[in-house]
Amino acid sequence: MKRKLLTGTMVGALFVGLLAGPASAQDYEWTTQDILDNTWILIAAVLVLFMQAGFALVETGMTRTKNAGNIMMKNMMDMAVAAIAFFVVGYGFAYGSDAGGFIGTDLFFLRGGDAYEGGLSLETNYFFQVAFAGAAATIASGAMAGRTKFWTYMIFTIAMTAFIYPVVVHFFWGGGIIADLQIGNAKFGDFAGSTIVHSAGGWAALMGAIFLGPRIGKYAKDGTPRAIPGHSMPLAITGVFILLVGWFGFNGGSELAADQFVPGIMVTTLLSAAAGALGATFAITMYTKKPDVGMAGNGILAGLVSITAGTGTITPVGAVITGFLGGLLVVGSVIFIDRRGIDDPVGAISVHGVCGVWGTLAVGLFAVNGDAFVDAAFPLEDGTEYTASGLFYGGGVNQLIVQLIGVLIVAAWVLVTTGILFAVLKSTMGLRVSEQEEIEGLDIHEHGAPGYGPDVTMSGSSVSV
Amino acid sequence: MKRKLLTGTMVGALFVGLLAGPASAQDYEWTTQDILDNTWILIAAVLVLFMQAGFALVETGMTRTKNAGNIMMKNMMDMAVAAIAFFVVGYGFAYGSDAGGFIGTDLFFLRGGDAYEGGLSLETNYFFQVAFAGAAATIASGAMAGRTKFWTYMIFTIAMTAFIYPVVVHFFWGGGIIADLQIGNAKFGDFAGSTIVHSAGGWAALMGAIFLGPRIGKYAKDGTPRAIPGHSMPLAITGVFILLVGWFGFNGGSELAADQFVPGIMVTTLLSAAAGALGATFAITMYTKKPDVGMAGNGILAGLVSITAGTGTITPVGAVITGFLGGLLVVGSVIFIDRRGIDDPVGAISVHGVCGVWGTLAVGLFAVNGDAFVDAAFPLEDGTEYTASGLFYGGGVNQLIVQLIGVLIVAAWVLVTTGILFAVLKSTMGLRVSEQEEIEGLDIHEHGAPGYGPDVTMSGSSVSV
Amino acid sequence: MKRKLLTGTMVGALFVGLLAGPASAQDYEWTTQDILDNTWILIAAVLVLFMQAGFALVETGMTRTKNAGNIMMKNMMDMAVAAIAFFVVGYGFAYGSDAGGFIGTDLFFLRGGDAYEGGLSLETNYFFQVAFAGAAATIASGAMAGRTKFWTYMIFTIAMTAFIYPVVVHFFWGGGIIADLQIGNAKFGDFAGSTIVHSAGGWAALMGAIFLGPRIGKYAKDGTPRAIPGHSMPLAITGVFILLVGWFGFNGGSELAADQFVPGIMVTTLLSAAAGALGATFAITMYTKKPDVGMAGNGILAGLVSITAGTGTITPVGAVITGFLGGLLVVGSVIFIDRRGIDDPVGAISVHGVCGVWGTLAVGLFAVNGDAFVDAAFPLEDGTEYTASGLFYGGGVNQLIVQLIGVLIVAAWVLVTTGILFAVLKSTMGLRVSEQEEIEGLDIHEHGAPGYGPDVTMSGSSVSV
Amino acid sequence: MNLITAIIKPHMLDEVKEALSAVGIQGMTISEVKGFGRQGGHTETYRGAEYQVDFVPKVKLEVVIDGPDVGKVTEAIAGAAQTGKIGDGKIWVTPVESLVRIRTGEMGADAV
Amino acid sequence: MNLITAIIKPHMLDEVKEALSAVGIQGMTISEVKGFGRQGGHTETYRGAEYQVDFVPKVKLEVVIDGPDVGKVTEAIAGAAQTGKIGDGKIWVTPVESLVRIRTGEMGADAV
Amino acid sequence: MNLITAIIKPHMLDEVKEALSAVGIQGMTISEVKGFGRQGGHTETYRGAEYQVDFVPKVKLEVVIDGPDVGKVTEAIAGAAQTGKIGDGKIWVTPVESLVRIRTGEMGADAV
Ligand SMILES: Nc1ncnc2c1ncn2[C@@H]1O[C@H](COP(=O)(O)OP(=O)(O)O)[C@@H](O)[C@H]1O
Ligand SMILES: Nc1ncnc2c1ncn2[C@@H]1O[C@H](COP(=O)(O)OP(=O)(O)O)[C@@H](O)[C@H]1O
Ligand SMILES: Nc1ncnc2c1ncn2[C@@H]1O[C@H](COP(=O)(O)OP(=O)(O)O)[C@@H](O)[C@H]1O
Repeated sequence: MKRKLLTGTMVGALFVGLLAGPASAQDYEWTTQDILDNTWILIAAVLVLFMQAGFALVETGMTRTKNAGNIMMKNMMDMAVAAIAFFVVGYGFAYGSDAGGFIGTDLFFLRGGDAYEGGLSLETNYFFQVAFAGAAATIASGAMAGRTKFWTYMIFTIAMTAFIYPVVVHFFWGGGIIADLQIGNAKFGDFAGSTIVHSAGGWAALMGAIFLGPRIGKYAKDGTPRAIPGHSMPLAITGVFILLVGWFGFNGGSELAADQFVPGIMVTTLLSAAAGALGATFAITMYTKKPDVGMAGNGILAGLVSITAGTGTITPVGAVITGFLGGLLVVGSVIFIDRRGIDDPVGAISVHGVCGVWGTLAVGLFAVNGDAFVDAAFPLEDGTEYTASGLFYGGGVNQLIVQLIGVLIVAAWVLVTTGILFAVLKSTMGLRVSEQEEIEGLDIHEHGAPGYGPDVTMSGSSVSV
Repeated sequence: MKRKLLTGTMVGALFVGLLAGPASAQDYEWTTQDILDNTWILIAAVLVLFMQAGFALVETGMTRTKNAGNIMMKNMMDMAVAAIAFFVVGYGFAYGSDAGGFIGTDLFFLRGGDAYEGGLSLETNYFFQVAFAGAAATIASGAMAGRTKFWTYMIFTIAMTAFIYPVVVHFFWGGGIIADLQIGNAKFGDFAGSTIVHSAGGWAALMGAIFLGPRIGKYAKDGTPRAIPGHSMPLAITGVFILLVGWFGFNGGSELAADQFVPGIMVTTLLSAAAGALGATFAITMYTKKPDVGMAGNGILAGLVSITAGTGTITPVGAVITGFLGGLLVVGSVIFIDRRGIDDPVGAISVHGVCGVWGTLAVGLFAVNGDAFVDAAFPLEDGTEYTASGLFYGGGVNQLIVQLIGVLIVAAWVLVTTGILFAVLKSTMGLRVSEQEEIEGLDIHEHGAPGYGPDVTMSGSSVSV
Repeated sequence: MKRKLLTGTMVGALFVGLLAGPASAQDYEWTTQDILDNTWILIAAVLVLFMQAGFALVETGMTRTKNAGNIMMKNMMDMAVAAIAFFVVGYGFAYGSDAGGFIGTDLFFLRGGDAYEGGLSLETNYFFQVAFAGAAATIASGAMAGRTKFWTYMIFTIAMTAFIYPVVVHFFWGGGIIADLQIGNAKFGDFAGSTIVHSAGGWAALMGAIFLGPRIGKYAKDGTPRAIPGHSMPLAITGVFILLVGWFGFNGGSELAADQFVPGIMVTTLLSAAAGALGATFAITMYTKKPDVGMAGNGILAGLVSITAGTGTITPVGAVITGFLGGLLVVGSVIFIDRRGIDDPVGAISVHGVCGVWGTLAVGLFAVNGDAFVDAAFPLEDGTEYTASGLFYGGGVNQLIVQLIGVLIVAAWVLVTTGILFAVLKSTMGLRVSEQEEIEGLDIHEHGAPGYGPDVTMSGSSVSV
Repeated sequence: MNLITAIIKPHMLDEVKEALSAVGIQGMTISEVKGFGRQGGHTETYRGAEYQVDFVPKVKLEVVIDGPDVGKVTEAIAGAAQTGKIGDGKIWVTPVESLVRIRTGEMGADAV
Repeated sequence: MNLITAIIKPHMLDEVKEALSAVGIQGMTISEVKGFGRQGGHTETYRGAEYQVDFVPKVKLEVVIDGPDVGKVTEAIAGAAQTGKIGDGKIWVTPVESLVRIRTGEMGADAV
Repeated sequence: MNLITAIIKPHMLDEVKEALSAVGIQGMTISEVKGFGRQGGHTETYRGAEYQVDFVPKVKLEVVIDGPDVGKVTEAIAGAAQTGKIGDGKIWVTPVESLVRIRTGEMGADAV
C-alpha cells in the first residue's frame, strides 16, 4: 500500500519535466582545458560511485550471513534513490539560488542553470555531487545494520538524499550560512567534506543506532557488550580497498578541476589513510594485544575521513599526523560507543562522525598559509588575501574556532532533522523488524530468500540437488 | 586432441604477422586534444574491461557453489579469447574495408590502417572495441551456466568474438547494411550498443539456453519452474556495482572522444540505472510482496542496457522513464521466460536481449531533435541536417520503425548463426555435461577441483589439516 | 615491547619534517598538456593502488579460510607501510641525488626537489611510484602465506619498501648502476618493471618461502607435494581481474606522460595477458587433462608480468608470443618449484620471479628498433641514436645479454639482502608461528578472531544467536 | 521405541522425505555428513598436484518411531533411496529408551 | 550408561548449556542439523519463483552420562530449551554399552 | 551389531582412517561437530570486545560393525587419535538391532 503510493508519487513527479527539451545550444566553445576539467571530474565521480560497492562490502563483511542480502540491497538502493532524489530536488536544494542561507530554490531536474562559460558543466557537477549524496545516506546504513525494516530505511534514504543532506551542502558549498562563516581572517574550510558529507552521515548514523537500539544478543544482561563477529573479513577488507581507491576521486575530484593542486591532494590522502591504518593497528594492539583486522580497516577509513577536510591545505607530514591520530581516535571511539550501549556494527559513527569532526578541526591545527586552492575558493569579502593557517603553523586559534562552529551547525541540523524523522518513522511504520525476523535474518523475512545459498551456510534452506 | 589442434592453429596464425615491424613513423603531430581523446577512451576501455569481473561475479553469485570455478573460468577465458580473436580477425571483420555491407576485409592483426591524422588511433580503437566483444560473448555465459561443457563453450566464444559479433558491429559501426538504414530523415541509432552488443549477446544467450535445456531440478514434473537460489548475493551485487561503474566507460567512451557531450551521457546512464533498480524493485514487490535483491540488481542492469542506445540523445527525464520501464520489463521477462521452460539462471536473456531491444526502440520514443553527436555521426547522404526525433518529441514514427528494422536484422543474423553453431556443436562435441557431472558440479568434473575449498562448503572434499 | 619501540621511532621520524611549510610558489605556468600528463599518471597510480586489492584477493582465494583475515591484513598493511616508508626515505633512496650508482641521498619526506618546469611533479611521481613499492612487498606475502608471524612480516615489509626495493629502483630508474649498462649500442631496458618490480618481489618471495619451509601437511612423508586447495576461486579470480585492470595503470602509466605511445602499450599489455591465459590453460590441460581455474588466473598474471618490461618496444604479435610463453612457463615453474620442496601457495615466485626474468629477456628477443619511447628515454652517451633491437628483429644478441646482466644484478642484490634479513629475523623474533597456531589458523592466534564468522565455516566459533 | 538412522545420497533426500510421509512419518532430523566406503572417492587436481578425496557427501537421516513399524519405515527409506549404484548408503536401527517432546513435556509415544 | 540426544532451537543453545552445567554435566558434543516436523517450513521467493523450505535449522546435542541421572539431565535440557512454541524439539535416550576417553584410555564412568 | 561413535580432533582423522583400514573396516560416516568439555574453549577479541568460544571443532566418526571386534576397533581408533593432550575425545558403543545396505537390500552382517 504505502509502497504503491510512494512509487506513484515519484513517477508522477518525473513526468513534470518530460515535455521540455534539452538545454539550448552552447555558443561558448569548450577549450581542451575545459574538457580535461570535466573529464577528470567525471572519472573522479565514477571512482566515488564505486565507493558504494566499498560501503556495501565493508558493511556486509562486518555483519552476519543472514543479513547479507539486505545489506547489499540497501546500499544498492541508496545509490538508486540518491540519483533520482538528487536529480529531482536534491541538487536544486543544494546548489540552486540561495534562500536565506538555508536552501537552494531552483535547478530542479537540472533545469535552468546559467549558460556554460567554462569550468564544470551542470551535468558534470550533478554527476560528481550525486555520488556524495549516496555516500552520505549509506553511512547510516552500516550503523543500522541487522535490525532495520527495509521500507522504513528507504524513507530515511529519500529524506536524506532529497532534503537533509542537500541542505547541509547548501550551508557551505551552496553558499549558505557556513560559507560566510569568518573569524578574523579565518574562514570555515572543509575541502572535500569531512563535515559536510562524513560527519553529516555520522550524525544520522548515531540517531539511527540510538532509535533502533542494539541487536538482540549484543549486550549481556549486565550490559557488557558482546562481540558479534562479522562473517567475512575478505569481503570487508576488499570494501576498504575499494573505498580507498574511490576516495582518490572523492578528494582529488573535489578540486573541481584538473590542475596542479590535484597531485598534492592525492599524496596527503594516501598518507593519511596509511597513517590511519598504522594508528588503529597500534591502538587496538595496545588494548587487546592483537592487531584486529577489521579495526585496521576502520583505521584506513578513519585516516581518509580525517584528511578529507584538509587534503588541500595540510602538508604531507601534517597528513601523516592527522591520519595517525584519526586511527587512534577511531579505536577509542568504537570501544567507547560500544560501551555506551549504542550498537554500531561497522563503526560508522566513529569512522565518519568522530573522525569527520576531527578532520575538520585538524584544518585548524595543520592548515598551511597560502594554499592556492583556498585562496582561489575563499577570497575574503573585502578583497584582502586569505592568510589564516592552523594553530601549529602560527595561525592562532581563529581557524580552529571557525571550524568548530561549522561542525556544530551541521551537527545540530542533522541531529534534529534525523531525530524527528526517526521518531516519526518509529511511531508510524516502525523502525525495527520483529524479534523472530531479526533472529532468523532480514534476508528471508524482508527479501524472501537468504543472501547466501544453502550450499554455503548450514543455516541454509535445503540440501537437495 | 581437438584442443591441441585448436591451439596449434592459433599459434600458427600468430606467426604470420611476426616478421613485420610496427607501423611507420607518424608525421602528424598529436595535439593535446588528440591525446586527451585517446587517453579518455583508454580509461573508458579499462572500465569496460573491468565489467568482465562484474559479469563473472553476477553470474557466479546467482548460481551455486559447485559451479563457481567454472563460471569464473569462462568469464576469464571470454576476455582472453576475445582479445586474441578480435586482434587476429575480429577487428578487421568489424572495421575493415567494407565488402557488400556485410563484413570488413582488412586490418587483421591491426595492420594496414590509414596514417594517423587526429582522433582515435587504431590501437585505441581496438582496445576500446575489444572490451565490447568480450562482453557480447560473456552475456551468453550466464544463460548457459551450470550445464555447459567447458571446451564446447570455448568454441562458441571463439566463433562469437572472431566472427558473429564482429559482423554485427560491421553492420552498423563498421559502415555496413544498418549504417545506411534510413526512413524519411530518420536513421537507425544505437549509440553504445543496446542492439549491437547487448541484444546480440542476448539472442546468443537465448539460443544457448534453448539448445541446452534447463538444469536438472529446475522444473517440477508438471513443468512448474522451481527456484534454484544463487549462492551469494554479496558477490552478485558486487558484480552489479562493478558493471555499473564499467558502464560509464561503456557509454561515456562510446562518444569516442573527450568532449562536451560526455557529461550528459554519464547523467542519463546513471539516471536510467537508478530508475531501473526502482522499477524492478517495484515490479517484483507487486508480484511476490518482497523486494528481491537479485531482481533489484537485474533492474540496475536493465536500466543500463535500456539507455545504452539512447544515452546521447535522450533527455534526463527520458532516461528515468526509459530505465524505469526497463526495470519493469526485466521482471516480467524473467518470470515469463522462466515459465516458458527456458532456464536462464542469471536473467541474461531478459537483461541484455529484451532490454536491449527496448532500449533501441526507446530512441524512437524519446530521442531529442538536434543532438550534436547524432548530427555529427549520422549526416544524411544528401547533406541535409538530421532532424528526426522520437515519437514523444514530435518526430513521428519514422525513428521508431527504423529502430525496429535494425533490431530485427541483428536478431536474424545472431539467431541464425548461433542456432547453426549450437546445433553443430550439440551433434559433434556435445553441448551438455553428463547428469552426474551436473549434479556433482562442473568444477570438479570439468576443472579438476571445487571452486570453493572444503573449509567453506560442507559438500567439500576433506576436513583434514 | 618491540611494537611500541617500532611505532615510537616512526612517529618520531615524522615530526622531523613537521615544522617546514610546503614547497615555494611555482613560477612556471602549467600547460594543459602538463596537467593532462599529471592527471593521467594520477589515474594510472590509482589503478596500480587498486592492484593491492587484487593481490589480497588472489592470495586469500588460493589459501584457506583459517588464514583469510591475516592475508587481507598483510596486504592492507603492505600498502600502509609502503606509503609511509616510501615517503620518509624510500622515494629519496630511489630517486634522490645519486651516490655511487647505488642509492639516492635526498628528497626524503618529498622535500627539496627541483622547481617544477613541466612534466610530472614530485607529488605525482611519488604517488605513482609508491604504488609499485607496495606491489613489490606484497608479492612475497603470497609465497609466505599461512605460516608467517605477523609482526615479523611487518619488519620485512618495512625493510622492503624503505630500503631493499628503493635501491633496486635506484639501480635503474634512479640513474644507478643498471641505468648505464650498455653492450655495443644496446642498453638495458625494463619499461615498467618486469625486473625492477616483479622479479625483485619474486626473489624476496623465494627467500621467504625457503626460510619458512613448507606449510604443515604440504608434503607427504616421502616428499610428494600434496595439494592444499584454496578456499575460493571466485575471490581469487576476482583478484586476477582487478590485477588485470590495475596493470593498465602499471604499464600505461609507466610512460610517465599522456602521449601517443600509451595506446600501443595498452594493446600489448592486453594481448600478452590474454595469451598468458591461453598458454597456461593449454599447458595445465596437457599435464593434468583439466583446465585448472587457478592456473589460468596465474596465466593472465604471467602474461602481464612477461610483457611489463617490453610493453613499449614489443609489437602486438611479439606480445602474444611473449605472453603465451609466459603462460607455459608459469605452469612448468609452479610444478617444478612445488616438487623442489618450496611451498609457494599462490605461485608468486613463478608468476613474478620467473616470468619477470622471462619478460626482461623477451625484450632481447622481440624489441623493435626505433621505438620512440626507448629513443627518448635512453639516448646513448655519445649522442648516437639507439639502434639495437631484439634478436628476432635482427638486433643480434647484445640486447639479450645486457638484459641478462641487469636481471642478475637485481637478483643478487635482493637475494642477498632478503637472505640476510630473513636469517636475522628467524634467529631473533622468529619467522614462523607455532604448530598449533598454524593448524588452528593465523586468524585466531595472530589477530584474535577468525576471518570468517561462525555462520560461514563449520570450524567457526559458535552457533548461537 | 527405535531410532532409525539412514545414510543416503544427498540428491535422493526429496524422494525419501516423500516416501516417509507416505508411511505416516511426520518428523525427522537430517544432517550433512561424509561417507567412506566401497564407493570410494575420486582424484582431484589442483594447480598440477593430484590429491585423493576419500569422503563423499552424504545426508544422514534420523527418525525416532514408536511401535512395530520399524520394518515398514526402513523399507520405505530403502525403496526411495535406492539408485542401484554403489554408494546408496545404509540404514541401521538402534533402541530408544525414552523420548520427550520439549514443548509439552509429553513422553513416549505421544512425543513422536 | 546412556546417550541423551536432544534436538533444540539454535538460539536456545546457550541456555541449555548453562542448565547442563548446573546439573554437573561437563562435556557434550553438538552439531548443526535440520529438522522436519509439525513446525513446518516456510515459503521463500527468489527471482519471482516460490519454493518451499521444509527443513528448519536445529542444533543437535549429544551427552553421554553414567548413572541414574538420566531423568534429571533430560529435565534440565527440556526446561531450558522450552519456548512453548511449536518446533522446540525432542530429547531421546539410548543405551550405551561402553565409553572410552581417548587421551587416557580410561573406560566407563571414569571416561565421562 | 554395534555402532561405534568416536569424537576426535579434526587433524587426527587421516590417521584414524588408516588405523581403521588396518583392522579391516571398509566403511564409515563422519561429520563436523563441536565439542564442549574439559579442554575448554578460548577467548577471542573482535573490534575490542572479548568473547568466549566454548565449543571447539571436532570430527565425529560413526562405524557400524558386526561381530566381536568392538574392542579391537575401539582400540584402533583410540590408539590413532591419541595425542595425549586434553581434548582428544571419546569413543562410545551402542547396540544396533539391524542394518540394511540400501543398494542391494542385504541385511545384517552382509550389509556392513
Ligand atoms: N560400517 C559403516 N558404518 C557406518 N557407515 C557406513 C559403513 N559402511 C558404509 N557406510 C556409509 O554408507 C555409505 C555408502 O557405503 P558404500 O560402501 O560406499 O556403498 P554401499 O552402500 O553401496 O555398500 C558410505 O559413504 C558411508 O557413509
Ligand atoms: N520422529 C522424529 N525423529 C527425529 N527427529 C524428530 C522427529 N520428530 C521431530 N523431530 C525433530 O524435532 C524437531 C521439532 O519437531 P516439531 O514436530 O516441528 O515440533 P515439536 O517438537 O514442537 O513437536 C523437528 O524439527 C525435528 O528436528
Ligand atoms: N559427556 C559427554 N558426552 C558427549 N560428548 C562428550 C562428553 N564429554 C566430552 N565429550 C566430547 O569429547 C570432547 C573432548 O572432551 P574433553 O573433556 O575436552 O577432553 P578429554 O577427552 O581429554 O577428556 C569434547 O569436546 C566433546 O566433544
